[in-house]
Amino acid sequence: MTTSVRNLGLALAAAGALSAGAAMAQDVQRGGTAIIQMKGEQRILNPALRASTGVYYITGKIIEPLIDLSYDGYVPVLATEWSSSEDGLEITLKLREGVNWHDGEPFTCDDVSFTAMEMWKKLLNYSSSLQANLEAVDCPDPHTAVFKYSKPMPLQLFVAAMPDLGHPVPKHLFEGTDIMRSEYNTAPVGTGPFKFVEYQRGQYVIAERNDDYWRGEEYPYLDRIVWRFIEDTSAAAAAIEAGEVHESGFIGISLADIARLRDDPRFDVGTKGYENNVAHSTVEFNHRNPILADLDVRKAIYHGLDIDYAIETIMRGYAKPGRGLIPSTGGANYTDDVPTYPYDPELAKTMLDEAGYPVQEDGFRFHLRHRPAPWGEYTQLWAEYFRQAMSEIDIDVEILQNDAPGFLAGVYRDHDFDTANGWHQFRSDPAVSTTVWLRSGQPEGSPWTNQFGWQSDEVDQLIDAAASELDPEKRAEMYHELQRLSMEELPVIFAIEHPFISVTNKVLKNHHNTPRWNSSSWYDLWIDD
Amino acid sequence: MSLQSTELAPAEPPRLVVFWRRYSRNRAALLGLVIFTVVVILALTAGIVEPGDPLRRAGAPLTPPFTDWATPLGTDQLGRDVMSGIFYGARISLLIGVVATLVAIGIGVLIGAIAGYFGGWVDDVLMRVTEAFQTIPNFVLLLTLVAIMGSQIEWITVAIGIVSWTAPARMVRAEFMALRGREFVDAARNLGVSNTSIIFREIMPNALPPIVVYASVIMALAILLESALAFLGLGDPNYASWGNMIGQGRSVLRTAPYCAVIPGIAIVLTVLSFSLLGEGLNDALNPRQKKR
Amino acid sequence: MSQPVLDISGLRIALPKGADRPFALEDLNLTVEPGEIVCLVGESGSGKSLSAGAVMRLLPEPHVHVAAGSIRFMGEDLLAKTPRQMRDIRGRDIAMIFQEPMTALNPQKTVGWQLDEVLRLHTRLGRKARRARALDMLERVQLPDPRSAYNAYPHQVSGGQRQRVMIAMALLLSPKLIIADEPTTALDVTTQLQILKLIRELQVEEQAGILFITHDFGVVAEIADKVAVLRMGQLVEHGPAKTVLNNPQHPYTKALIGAVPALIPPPAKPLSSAPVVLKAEGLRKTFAARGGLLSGKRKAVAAVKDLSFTLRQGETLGVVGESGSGKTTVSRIVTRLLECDSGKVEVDGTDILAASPRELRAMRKHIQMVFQDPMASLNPRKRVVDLIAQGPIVHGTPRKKAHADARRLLELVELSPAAATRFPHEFSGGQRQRIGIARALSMEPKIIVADEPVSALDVSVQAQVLKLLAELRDRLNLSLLFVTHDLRVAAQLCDRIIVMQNGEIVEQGATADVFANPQHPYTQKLLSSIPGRHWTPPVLTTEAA
Amino acid sequence: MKPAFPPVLGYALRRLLQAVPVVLLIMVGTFLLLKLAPGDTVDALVGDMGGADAAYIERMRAEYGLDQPVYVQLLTYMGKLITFDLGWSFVYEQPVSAILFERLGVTLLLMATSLTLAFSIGILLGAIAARRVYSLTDNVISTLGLIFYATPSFFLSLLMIYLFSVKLGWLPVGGIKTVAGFYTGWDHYVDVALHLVMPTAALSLIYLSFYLRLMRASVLEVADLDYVRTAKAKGAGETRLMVHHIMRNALLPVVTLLGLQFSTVLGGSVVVETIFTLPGLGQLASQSVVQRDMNTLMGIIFLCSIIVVVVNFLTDLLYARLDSRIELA
Repeated sequence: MTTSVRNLGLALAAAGALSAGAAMAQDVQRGGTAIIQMKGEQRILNPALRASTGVYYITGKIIEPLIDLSYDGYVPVLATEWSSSEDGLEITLKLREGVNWHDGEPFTCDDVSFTAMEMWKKLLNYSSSLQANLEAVDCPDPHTAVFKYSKPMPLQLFVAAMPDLGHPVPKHLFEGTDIMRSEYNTAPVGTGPFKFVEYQRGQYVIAERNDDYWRGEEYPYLDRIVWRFIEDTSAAAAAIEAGEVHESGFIGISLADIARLRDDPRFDVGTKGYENNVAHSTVEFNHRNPILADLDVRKAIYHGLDIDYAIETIMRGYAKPGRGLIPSTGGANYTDDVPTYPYDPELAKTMLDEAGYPVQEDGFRFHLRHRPAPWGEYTQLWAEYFRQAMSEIDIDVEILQNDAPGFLAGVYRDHDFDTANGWHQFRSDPAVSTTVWLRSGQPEGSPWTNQFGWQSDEVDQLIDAAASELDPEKRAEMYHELQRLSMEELPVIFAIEHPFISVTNKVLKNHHNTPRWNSSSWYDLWIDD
Repeated sequence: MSLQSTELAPAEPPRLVVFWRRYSRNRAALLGLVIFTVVVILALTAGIVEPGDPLRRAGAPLTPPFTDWATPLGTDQLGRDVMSGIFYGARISLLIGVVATLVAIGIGVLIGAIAGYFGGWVDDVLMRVTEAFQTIPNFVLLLTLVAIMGSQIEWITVAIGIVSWTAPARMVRAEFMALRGREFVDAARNLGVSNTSIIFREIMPNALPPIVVYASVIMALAILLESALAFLGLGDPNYASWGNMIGQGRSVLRTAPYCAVIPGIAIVLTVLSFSLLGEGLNDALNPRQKKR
Repeated sequence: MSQPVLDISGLRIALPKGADRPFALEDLNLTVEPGEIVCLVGESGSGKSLSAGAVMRLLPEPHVHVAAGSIRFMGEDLLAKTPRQMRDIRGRDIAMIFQEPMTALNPQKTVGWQLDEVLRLHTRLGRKARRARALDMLERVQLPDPRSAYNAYPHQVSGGQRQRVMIAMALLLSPKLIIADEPTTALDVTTQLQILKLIRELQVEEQAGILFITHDFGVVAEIADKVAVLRMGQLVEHGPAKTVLNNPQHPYTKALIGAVPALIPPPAKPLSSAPVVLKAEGLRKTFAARGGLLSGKRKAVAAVKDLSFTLRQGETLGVVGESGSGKTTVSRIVTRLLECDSGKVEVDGTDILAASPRELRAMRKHIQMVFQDPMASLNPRKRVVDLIAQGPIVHGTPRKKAHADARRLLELVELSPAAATRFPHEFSGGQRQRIGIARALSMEPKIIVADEPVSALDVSVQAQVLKLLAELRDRLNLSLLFVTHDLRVAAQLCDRIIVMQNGEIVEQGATADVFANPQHPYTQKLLSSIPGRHWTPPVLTTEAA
Repeated sequence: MKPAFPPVLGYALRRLLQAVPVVLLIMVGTFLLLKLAPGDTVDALVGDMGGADAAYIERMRAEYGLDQPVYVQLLTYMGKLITFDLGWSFVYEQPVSAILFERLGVTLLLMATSLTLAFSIGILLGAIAARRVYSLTDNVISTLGLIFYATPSFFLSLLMIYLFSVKLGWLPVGGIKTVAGFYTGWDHYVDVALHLVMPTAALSLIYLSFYLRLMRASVLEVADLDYVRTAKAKGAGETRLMVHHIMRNALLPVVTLLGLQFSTVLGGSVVVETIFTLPGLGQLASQSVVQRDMNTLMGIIFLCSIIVVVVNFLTDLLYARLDSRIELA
């Protein structure tokens, strides 16, 4: 029945043992508390309801996914094997045996089935479109789960989605209750190396060692993890310097402080461990504005942006120029064979002149109302740089500052903007992340989707076809084509590709050793006091 | 006193002269006036001394002060000239200070005057409204107003005015309640002067001195409120305001402290000058309060 | 011969730069013998209060300070004492009684506490002994219920009783010298007499010397042994009371005494045939005390109960009474500055109380008012010409004409037209009251309601303003409703008077009749309380008149 | 006629009745105001979780009742409020009352320490300055007062964090307690106290300057009053004048200001709590605005109104206690 079985379990178990062995060689210290700074606070601690790195940052240690991603590829966690039927309508998972929830109940296929049907399909953002065609999850035995789809589901896509969108939660705690209001949404119960202890809103979350962890008694090494919510970046930088916290992830402190701490021997500063969490800083256009609907204007604007300067001053060098909707960490789906628009303000001016937008009496060619996303320092600076750069090519930009709901409503619901900027994260596979930026027909009000009034049949067809294409090579080609189109048509400028940055106190060992480390379970993290 | 009660005493010097004499007796107030004048000059000459957009790229990012004469006070993260920001920021701070104060005093005077003059149920209703505004923490209300209308400078200014009018309203009301019983008001009523005229022509000029003094307090608070908003990232990014500069400068506080400290000092000095100005005005306008 | 209690010689008190004169007092020589009451008399600004401050060493130094001279108390130089020694002397050997009993007592402490403080500061008595002594003293000043007064706060006792408390506090340690700074000025006439009597009695018992500061020659006649008259910081005359009062030598003293109105009313005018211009009928006004935030509900106070009177053309009707009698309420009701509960006020046959706002504005022309406080009744932010012209302008007179009329009115009230462009604070009290009168006249009214128009003025100025009012009344055939607490003033000006007590008229009639033969006991009491009623000021010719 | 119960109770009842319309006005006003805001809590939530599809968004809106007309929402809310039900926070997925209860302690602690400090030090320095008016002491104190007044609290906070936490390492950067410290008993109190030092200083200095300046003016004014002259004439010394005659009367306007400013202090705690990550109402309020968490924000404002009403009542009591002329009834 199954034709393409990829059993990586054995090899990766060996790899795990190897890395563990390496760690042992460094005299692993047991015990201790790791303290982590978080800038934002996700108040729902249920990864099956909220797909967000801010959630995984905490729950990754408590609730494990079926499949995780390592530098060596996808590795089994709660699922040990995965395979797909030829027609792509059925995906079968083998589940790990002998795993218990933190409350002592065994983990079985019923949990996977319940979570998939009740949460992944119905309630989980992003996942609900991914699993839209999921019809049932059958449990032929307690440790086998069969996902049944009404349309073909590429295994590659399924597996790529699982680290983020594949967290099962215990059925026995949720069944028959109002899932959205379950107390376990804020007091998570999972199978992970750490057990939830306490969540003080606005302050901290504490999790402690799970003595009954399935990887064996020696794991985890830490006794406890504490996440502290420190919104103020200066205070956070001070806290990490004062040794009050050990790690600050996802650019939790200002880039100036990151650049400063880079030279401090007490800290590891870098982008390692974020390969799966790459984002694009964007410039978004409202194509309903006839000026911006003109492709030459958009190209001129691109030429007017000194991306390298912005990377150096704003991102402190931790970034590279964007090349369309797929970042360079996108694997086979990525190509750098695309058109580019180097910084050339004179060219930009000429292009604008030719497009019919000469400088007017007031000294400007035209005026733009720009909405910056209020996501913190570098997004703000990027907006202000955009304003600077545009004024150099005689375009006046008025920045309309708003808070998050105001921004989201203004851009994605009311379309009350000319240009906007923000950043958008790439999640392993374009089909579950960036294609929504280009696909037309997105319902009004969905944030981070194509609300730009831009439409291309060719792009739409490519996106749909790629999403259900089972052959990885063909899929990759389609995405290369999409990437080219996105750089040619410039519906959105994917200006800067940047990973996130962590500042880690060197007392932490074994940190940032997977491509989505901050979301992972940290079973092998230890602290050298 | 002379027995001849019809002889006139020698004429007094013009009011302005008397005002200035009283004002200049307070040396701190003179200092306040000097600082204030400097701020005004900064604001007025911004376009001459520092032509061009203060938000433009003026040099290499994070140039320290006193190293490059094109940008004497250095540049910030985006290469914007700090000195230019101080000049143009003075404009914004004064604008916000003055307009927000006018809004606050305008609303406050209107409501306070009506409540204080008419009393009774009018007073009751208006005072309940005032209490309601006073009960909501003003900064929370300000955040809400800015969240609703966005961070345009015009709106921030008006919003600051809206959250600051209760104190002047209470003050005007108290003045009116005291003054409406004064004989000169009765005298005016006895002459058949209308209520509107009594409120605005008879009582108002007498109620104004303490309000003028308090205006300096509101102005200072308005500048502090704007800077706090900007610090929380809710300022208007289209203008170089000192609050914005501090808000953005704090992320480089450790490496380039001048980015936040220079505008910080500008705010402290400006607020200080308003405060000293207020004390001087108080001495000059309400001389009886200070005998020693 | 015993030595004087107080011996001031060559005292000179310097004023700060920029004051109207360099010295508040110059070369003051004054002695107070034991058992003697020396009255220091002068008008406002004469420096009489500062001399008291100098004796107590409580001048607002360093701006105002003793520049020369000596002050000897029982032979000892007070100016040479250390602050510590002075503290011991104050309250024990020299005590002081102030003008305003309301503000001179700490509002936050009980009467008993404040008496006790004196004893605590200057004696070593135990708590019980101090209390007994204080209660005893309260009894001596004839407080009706010493025990409850002891535990009361100052605001809980009446004005007269507060002054008794002050006196008790001053006499507690039997000081040798008492300085009384206008101790009865703020009191009603009947209370004033009681307090003066009390001071006299206690002083006889204690044989203390009293330096009594006052502006009122009636009070001087009532109480003084010796009189010293101050003018602009200079002692112009002093001597035994009788001599100075009846045979003053210095022109200033003469002028002052000449300005004291005699208690002889003018002969009644035959007015019964003149038309009635103002007729009040059944006026009632109750102040329903509104529950303030903190005060809670207070009892309603009936200010005026069923009041009726008439005023004829050319007549002056005096409304006389003590504070709280309702006399001021009457003046505000007839001008409709205060809404009345019921009743009618007919001006020329039209009820002003029933008039619509529009009618009222028209009627206001006929009935104008002169107010008590010449400072408070003139808007300090307006020039004199605007103040006077305001009424006519409101009623439609062109601005130019109104201003020209205003200047003419200034001449009518004997002020230079140069006054027109000045502000009210540049004038003396009497001048301001003249402006007030000019403003009232600007409307060419039939009736002028004058509410205590001279009570805030010095006696010499008072006489001039009264004279002006009388002249204008006769020249312009005005009718005057004249509200006053001062019977001497009423006697001088009014054709008829009504005497009010607790919102009711207790007696009315021609002034001469009422003064000669008061019928109601209250009227009798009022008349017998006039200070210095037994002294008739000598008729003097002064060069000032 | 003597009331059957203590007059203070009657007074309290009357104040309560007066407060009802004010609170109602605030609640309805705020509700309608918030409805004017662009975007709602669902937008904020979706923004927080990194996006969601349209059907999901629509379902959430229906779930939260945000698809109803505004007046229906208002009536529903007010109906619940009458029974003191503050509703459910969709952001925190908790009853609002539980959230507020958690946060109230920190804010009250912060405000109590700040105001106590500001008030006591303010009146002390003000009194000293007034008694030595125009001396060097007065000049130093007055200048300090002016500088405290003119320094924005966030600027001061940053400087303090830099100096005391980063450079000197004496004080913790933020939070209300050492999170993984698990201190108990006395150590716990010391720990919390250390965490409160800088926030308290940052919040209290501006108010300290207010009280200082008002107290100075007030003492100067009272010292000129007649009864102080009376006391001097009785032979009272400087200390006695100050303690028994001047202080109490001079305090009255300061107490009034204390009551009036309470809500302003609550507002000021927004910035301070944000910088020092104190889990209090101020921080919660600013986050609730950004999150469009209507119910929580309304709850905070309701709670603040109640606190302000209670505090004003208490200051009235204090005022009446200080001023014997005032009788509560």
